[in-house]
Amino acid sequence: MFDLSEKKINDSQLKAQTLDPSSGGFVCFEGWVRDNNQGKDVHKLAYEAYPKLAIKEGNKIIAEAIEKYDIKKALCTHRVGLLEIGDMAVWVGVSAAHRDAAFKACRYILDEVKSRVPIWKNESWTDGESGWVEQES
Amino acid sequence: MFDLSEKKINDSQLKAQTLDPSSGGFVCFEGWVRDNNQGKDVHKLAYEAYPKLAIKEGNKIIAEAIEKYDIKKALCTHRVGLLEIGDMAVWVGVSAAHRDAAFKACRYILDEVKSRVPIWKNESWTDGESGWVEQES
Amino acid sequence: MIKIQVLFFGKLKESWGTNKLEVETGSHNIEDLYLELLNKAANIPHKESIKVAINDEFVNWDTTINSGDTIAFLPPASGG
Amino acid sequence: MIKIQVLFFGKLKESWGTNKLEVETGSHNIEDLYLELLNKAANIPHKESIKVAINDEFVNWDTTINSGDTIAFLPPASGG
Repeated sequence: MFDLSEKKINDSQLKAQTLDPSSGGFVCFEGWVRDNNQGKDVHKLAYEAYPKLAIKEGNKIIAEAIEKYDIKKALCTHRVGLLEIGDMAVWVGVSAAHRDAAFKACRYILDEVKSRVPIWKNESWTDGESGWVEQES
Repeated sequence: MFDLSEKKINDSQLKAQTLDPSSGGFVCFEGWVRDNNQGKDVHKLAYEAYPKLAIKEGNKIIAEAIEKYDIKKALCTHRVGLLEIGDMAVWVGVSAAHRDAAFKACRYILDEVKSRVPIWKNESWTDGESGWVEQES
Repeated sequence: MIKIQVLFFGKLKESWGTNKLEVETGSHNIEDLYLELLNKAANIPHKESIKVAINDEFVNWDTTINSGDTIAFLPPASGG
Repeated sequence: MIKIQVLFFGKLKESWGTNKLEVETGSHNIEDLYLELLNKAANIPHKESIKVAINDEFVNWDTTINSGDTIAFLPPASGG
């Protein structure tokens, strides 16, 4: 399941929902707000989403991952609103019987979410400026 | 750092040690004792290690990962002794500025630990039998 | 003439100086509407990078628009 | 003749029925020692899959053994 969260992401809870007693492998990715990005010192950061479409597209990506790879459960939550340095921006977790499927599905969900889910990052820099950030390659 | 643990793996503590304020990406893998393996119902499981050589080889693998990929920190702990169903057998975590390096390094450490670190799995099955388990491909 | 609502996201809000417009238009599809809206834009965004949606579904540029539709213009995603 | 200690791990403990042997041997390298020890083994493990170590370091089969060495025979790892 894909979700957006206006509050701090509760990764322990997400992990507990993703673990599966018959799955030996669990892979997760966490994206954190860094104190720097593309050479600029980041002060704070906001994510804006198109919520309805984001949730629809995010769940479509998770369904694709379950279809493509032999995995049991996959969850992804993306933070929206104002974030501070050290906050978690995105969490992706996958349970699978085998590690190969778990790694590939986690990577697939992350990559597709970053490129397809309508969410935009606006950074404020320590020089007082701010701006919309283009996707990193 | 690579370590062996005779007690339950404390993944929160390991994660806290792996996170890095300048790294936006964190990937971890957890291997759990499943209730079945290769078609048999598993009752319990023991890992035996050659401790000195295991720690030496595990740390060599982590040094290789830091050399090969652009990552900040990497930790791996493998449980030894008697484990119950639902116990964590292995934890690998990697922090990096970019997701690609984090995913690749985590996978590298896991694969190399499984194939090179002198640790052996002995399973007890619900039919009362037990045996040393060959590596899964 | 039909009445529609237009939503702008991310940096496109800066191009049009708003996140929402109520528009009366004679345009029949999204591409025509976009060209019509360009004269209200402070700068001209790179069209190839923009995705479009009608009523919370991604659609193509040649999709017909109807009265009451909510049309969204979305710059490239930058989440994660 | 030299005195050495031999360690067996994993399923090799079952082949030799012990995890440790004190051995007096005339063998000069690990391969010779292994062949000598085979007549104490209940079943003959697949040599190609075995790794060998001397004094907590992986070494080759043709490595010379010295008095006081601890030699280990290791079946394929199965951790994780």
